[in-house]
Amino acid sequence: METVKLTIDNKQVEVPKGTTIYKAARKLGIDIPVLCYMELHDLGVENKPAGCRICVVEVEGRRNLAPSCATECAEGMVVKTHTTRVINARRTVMELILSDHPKDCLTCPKSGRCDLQDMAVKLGIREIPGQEYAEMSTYKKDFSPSIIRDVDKCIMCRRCETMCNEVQTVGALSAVNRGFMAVVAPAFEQDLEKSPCTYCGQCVAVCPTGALTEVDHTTKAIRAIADPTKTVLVQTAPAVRAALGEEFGMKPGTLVTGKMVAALRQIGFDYVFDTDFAADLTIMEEGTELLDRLTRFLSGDKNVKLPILTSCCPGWVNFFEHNFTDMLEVPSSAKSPQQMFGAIAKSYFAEKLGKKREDLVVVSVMPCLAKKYECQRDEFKVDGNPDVDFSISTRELAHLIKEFNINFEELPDEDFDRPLGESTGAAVIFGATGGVIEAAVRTAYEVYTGKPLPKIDFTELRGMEGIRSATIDFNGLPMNIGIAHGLGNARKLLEDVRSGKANYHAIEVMACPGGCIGGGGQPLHHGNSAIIKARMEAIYREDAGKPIRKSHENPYIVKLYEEFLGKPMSEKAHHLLHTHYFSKKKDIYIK
Amino acid sequence: MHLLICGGTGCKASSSDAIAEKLKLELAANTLQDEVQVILTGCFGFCEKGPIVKVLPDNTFYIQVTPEDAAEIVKEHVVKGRKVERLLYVDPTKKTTIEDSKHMGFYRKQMRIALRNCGFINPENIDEYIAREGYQALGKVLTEYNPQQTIDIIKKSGLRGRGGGGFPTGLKWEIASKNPADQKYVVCNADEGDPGAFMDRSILEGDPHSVLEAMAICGYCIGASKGLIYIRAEYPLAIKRLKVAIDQAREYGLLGNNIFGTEFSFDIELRYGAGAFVCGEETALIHSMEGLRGESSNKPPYPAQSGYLGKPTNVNNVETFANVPPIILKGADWYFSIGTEKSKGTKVFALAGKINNVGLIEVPMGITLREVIFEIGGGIKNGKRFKAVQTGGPSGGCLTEKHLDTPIDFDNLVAAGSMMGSGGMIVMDEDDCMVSVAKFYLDFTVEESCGKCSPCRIGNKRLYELLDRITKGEGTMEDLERLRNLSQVIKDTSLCGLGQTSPNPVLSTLDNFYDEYVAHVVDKKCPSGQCKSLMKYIIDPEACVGCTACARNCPVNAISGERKKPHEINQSICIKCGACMDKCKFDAISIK
Amino acid sequence: MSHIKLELKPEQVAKIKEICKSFNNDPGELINVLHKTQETFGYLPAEVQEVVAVELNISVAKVYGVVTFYSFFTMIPKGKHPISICTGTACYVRGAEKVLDEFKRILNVKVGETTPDGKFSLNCLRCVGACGLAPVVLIGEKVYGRVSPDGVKNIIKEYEE
Amino acid sequence: MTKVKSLADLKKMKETLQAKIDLREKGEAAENLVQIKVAMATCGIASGAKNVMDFLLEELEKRGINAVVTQTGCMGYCYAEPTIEVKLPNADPVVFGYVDTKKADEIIEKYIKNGELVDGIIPVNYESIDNK
Repeated sequence: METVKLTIDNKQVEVPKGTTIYKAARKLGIDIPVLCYMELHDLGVENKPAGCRICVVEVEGRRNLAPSCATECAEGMVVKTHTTRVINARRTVMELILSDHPKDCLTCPKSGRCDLQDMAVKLGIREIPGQEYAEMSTYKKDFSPSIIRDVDKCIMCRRCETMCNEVQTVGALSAVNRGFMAVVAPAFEQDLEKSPCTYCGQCVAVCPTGALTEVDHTTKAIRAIADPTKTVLVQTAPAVRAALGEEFGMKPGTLVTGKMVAALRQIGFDYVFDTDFAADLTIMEEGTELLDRLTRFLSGDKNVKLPILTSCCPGWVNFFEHNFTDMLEVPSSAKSPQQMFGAIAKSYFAEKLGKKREDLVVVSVMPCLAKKYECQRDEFKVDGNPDVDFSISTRELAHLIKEFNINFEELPDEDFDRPLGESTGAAVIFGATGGVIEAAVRTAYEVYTGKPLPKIDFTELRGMEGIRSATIDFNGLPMNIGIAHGLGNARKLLEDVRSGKANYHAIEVMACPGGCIGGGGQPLHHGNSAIIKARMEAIYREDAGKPIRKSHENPYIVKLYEEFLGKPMSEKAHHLLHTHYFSKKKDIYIK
Repeated sequence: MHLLICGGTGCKASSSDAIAEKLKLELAANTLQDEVQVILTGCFGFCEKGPIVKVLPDNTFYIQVTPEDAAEIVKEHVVKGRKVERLLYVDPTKKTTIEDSKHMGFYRKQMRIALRNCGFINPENIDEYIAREGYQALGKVLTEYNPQQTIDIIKKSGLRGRGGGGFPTGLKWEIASKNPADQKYVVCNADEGDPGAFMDRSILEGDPHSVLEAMAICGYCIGASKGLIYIRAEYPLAIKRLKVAIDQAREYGLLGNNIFGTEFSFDIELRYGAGAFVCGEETALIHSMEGLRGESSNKPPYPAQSGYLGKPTNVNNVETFANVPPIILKGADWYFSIGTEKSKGTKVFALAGKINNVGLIEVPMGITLREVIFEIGGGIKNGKRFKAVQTGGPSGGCLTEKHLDTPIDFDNLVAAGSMMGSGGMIVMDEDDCMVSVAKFYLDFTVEESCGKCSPCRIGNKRLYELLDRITKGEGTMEDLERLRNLSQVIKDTSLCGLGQTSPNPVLSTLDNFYDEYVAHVVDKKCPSGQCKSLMKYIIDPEACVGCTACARNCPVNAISGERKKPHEINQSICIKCGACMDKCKFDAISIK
Repeated sequence: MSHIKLELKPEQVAKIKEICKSFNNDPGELINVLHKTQETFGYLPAEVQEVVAVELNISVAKVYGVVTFYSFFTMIPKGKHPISICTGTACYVRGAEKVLDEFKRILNVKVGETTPDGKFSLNCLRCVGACGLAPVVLIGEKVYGRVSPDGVKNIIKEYEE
Repeated sequence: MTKVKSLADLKKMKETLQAKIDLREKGEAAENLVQIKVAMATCGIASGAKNVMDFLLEELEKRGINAVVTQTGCMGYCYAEPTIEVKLPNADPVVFGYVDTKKADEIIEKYIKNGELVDGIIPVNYESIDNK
């Protein structure tokens, strides 16, 4: 490999050709501050518009300062990262950015986790000269079901635009306007709700300021808990337990299932249940649907649609409702685990408690922001009462735990309540890309072949590759399986399916890179894939440690079918656990 | 016989009218009024030695003529055919008198290379271009030189980019030629956005083929078969003429496949700008051509490495291209002999503002501002005092009296705190407030900043706000310091040329007109009387006769007073519209 | 910029599709497509942008991003007689601002607005390259040179029936 | 029109074209013709060059003057637009500024018919590269 030698702050360093000054400096332990720059190494995405100009450095022989994030090292280059000129420029630029940024830090939802705030601290900004007569660029605030856009706080780092367009190919956001009023916004600066936004929340996950935040559901949850007439149930998604600890300073990949359950009890939820239970249920329904379609297909039924697509990711559902409206029959009609849980909780469990569904409040803890939108969909309501009332993100739960003066680290491990808290290893792995399909295969294989699995771990379905495929031998029937995570990858895969280029029996799609563990509601990972990988390992660790690892073997699931649903895809199951999809394409052609 | 008298403003001010009258009288006295006509003409561009009288048909050129000389000119020259020696121009170097204006080197300050065909040929007829050796340069390089030899000619000629930066054109071509690719592009930057500059428009409207020919030559040099002209949508006539020219060139086989029977193929398409100054910056221009927002991006990679659609792309501006065919035909040495040590050839300037001869001029590099403004430009309008000349548009700076004798070239202008820019030259007189001028440019930059990088997006806005405060009398001395620091940081940290130069109007006015800033800040006065907030209309009680005209015309009823008694203006109500002063017949109202 | 409610007629949609097709539905031609579309409709309302986005297979946010970047594109219908005041430097130093003020005063609109009767819209533009005639005003295609504030009233009068 | 196939073609073409342009379409020797160029760039047109050109075409025809009127680009004298260049047989070209139809009429009557100069001449003040 060709290398170049250069000097940074009087230290020599040799780096591969093409390395930026910023990275070369890091190699020397020199941390040049960056703001707009973001590298998502494993996604192959680098956001370096070189726009904020915070990372500027002095390069000998160059007329002006160079942005270290975007300037490549050259042989013999002499770089200085902290001359008076650099420090003055960096501070002045920071003052400029802050002069057009609201100063309501105390009440800002990003306070304490804000890159801009951290930068102001690092650069020692004490005052903004001339603030009293500096005009600020102001915009309309946008409240969508999942995401709040407070664009006054946008600093044009363009990270969200990169996520929304390059990674997710959603195209809800773009830089708009010019000059001082330039900002990132949906078309016509309308609300996200009128845009093709899927609420995947990846924009929120990378926003360095309070410009993009999640809609708060904690206040509503607390009110419900305080209401003596309500019985409040909480369900927690698999990915939450693998990441929540990070908010309390624990190492990424620390499993905090037991502490989380204990904390939720302390907060005051009447029943602490597990979405994993519903994940097992999802496998029963989705797996049965897969086998049903497969058998019909093999027997020559021309009306059957294959491949079957998983439908437990609400961001993904929103995505195909916007972009693949010709293929609405292809995804599984099974509801997501969150919604299956709600439907069972407010029917089966309500009956058991002898309560009316109106008296039950179901709160979900999700790694996801799209779940906030999902639980508000009209199809998931009975006479206006939603199956799931509120959905709080992992980050919000952490907040709540802190607000309730709970010393999380010191908590003893506790178990979920029953019956809706019992789950298998198959459900746990829903949290990672490839997990849903692996769980489905574990069940479908045994049901289809009538034989026990020779091995439970399908490592060929795991990993971080954006699009993966594998063929599983179903006793002579080669099952072609496709997996995509990140909506951009999903689009590619689906387009191949649409054009007939790809031939799959089943496809799993997760909207967020890495799957739910990398969800838009998780503790911010700043694109550090080591964190995602650690969470993924934790998920598979939990799976491996579970006594039961196949959904159809979950005794409470078996009992649920016996007592209540009959069998998978029965009429009752259909009514409660399945849904249908709508086209969200804008139709503007009619007068 | 004709006697031509310069009727330019400069000469008029020194009584050329009277000379004309006197000449007519003298002619009548000799009953020659029917044979000899006295004609007032436009400016001869030699105002320094005015008034000028030229005698036709023998081209005799008299300088510094006074009305008293009329009799002698008629008696000696007209009647007897003897030239009036003492009025002839003496060549300062050779100390000999020069009679024929055609031999006066100094008189022809201008030299037309880029504009060689403008105003000569019908731009919509390719035949006229061919008749003036059009496309011969292209034919010559295709049949006689290889690409590198051609590049060497351009390099040797010393031609530098005329779009503003002054990058050596030959070198630029060479870099693009050395980056291998299956497809490369030649782009002509015709997004002339500097307010007050119209050189490129004139070339495209007057001589479109010269640009097409040069683009093809460039295509041959770098190995591109496609050319694109990025042109402002605000130039409909130029677009029309380019389209006609492209069609004609295709019809003649001068664009298309196998030009001049060689292997070389080249064709050109138009791309339209849509009103964004920043698209004059080459990376922004390329993004705009790709159908994107015209935001600039970090260099490197340079367009020569990765440009339009990611392919090596060479971008030159219109005027640069227009210089290429003559260089090929007349040789690098010829071009190299014109201009200064580091800036070769000529430069087209659009002279505008408070100058008599607003127009398009082409002068050799090294000419002084004084020659341009006072000789070619005919001096300042209405006999006012010269204050400053702004070069380089919003990226340039204001030069003053002390720079008048600086030879104009790329490096001298930068050293003086301005830049060549694309060639706009706006002349300002004593009535122009330099703080307001700086504010005007910043207003422009604020509107035209693409918004991608923070120093340009926010910093220019803050500069504008500071200047606005100063023009309103709200500025402090600290603000002046902030202006300077902010300007330097914006220059130092901005992403592209727009932000890197946008503070130039502020810095150059701060450097050259600091006192004027101080007057606004400390004395709360605008010395040029331009800043409304700092003006006060005052009625002189001595002169006011109490006619009530002012009071009746005041739109805000700020004037009070009894009939036939002196009136008074209530300063807290006055909006400084000036209506009272216009209406006062007794000159009783003045601005303080 | 606010959302403008305007539904399109099928023939209008067909027209937009035709324009896009004439540029091979190439997203790289977006700016040319928008030029042509604005030429046809006079402005670029949201619905038009939606159709263009679908036809060129790009997000409507991107289309809007481009429309709002370039000052030539507008989402507000122009008046019957669009008035453009050149505020280039040459015009500025020769008093364009006062001319602009006078237009604003007489028409009682701000820059970028259209009079309530839809007759006049007022805009600024940067240099038409007719600096010799500064200050310059354009009404439609017609160029008025050396305009003085006093002359504004008469210019407007020409367009009042 | 035949395509230009080689440099020799082009050079030949240049010679014939030059002659042809001198002759103009009327097939007469250039010396006998009045040649008028009207500067028709944006600024010229904006100040009324089109009217002047139409006027000249019409009036010269009406008044029986054998002349060729063509358009050309900007001559550079923007302050004096519209500008026209008149070349009488056997004379140097003369540029007139501020030409409206009234002035054009005067130019026809005085200069073109009688060779009398009229006010508003713009002296040519540049060197063209052809002389070099």
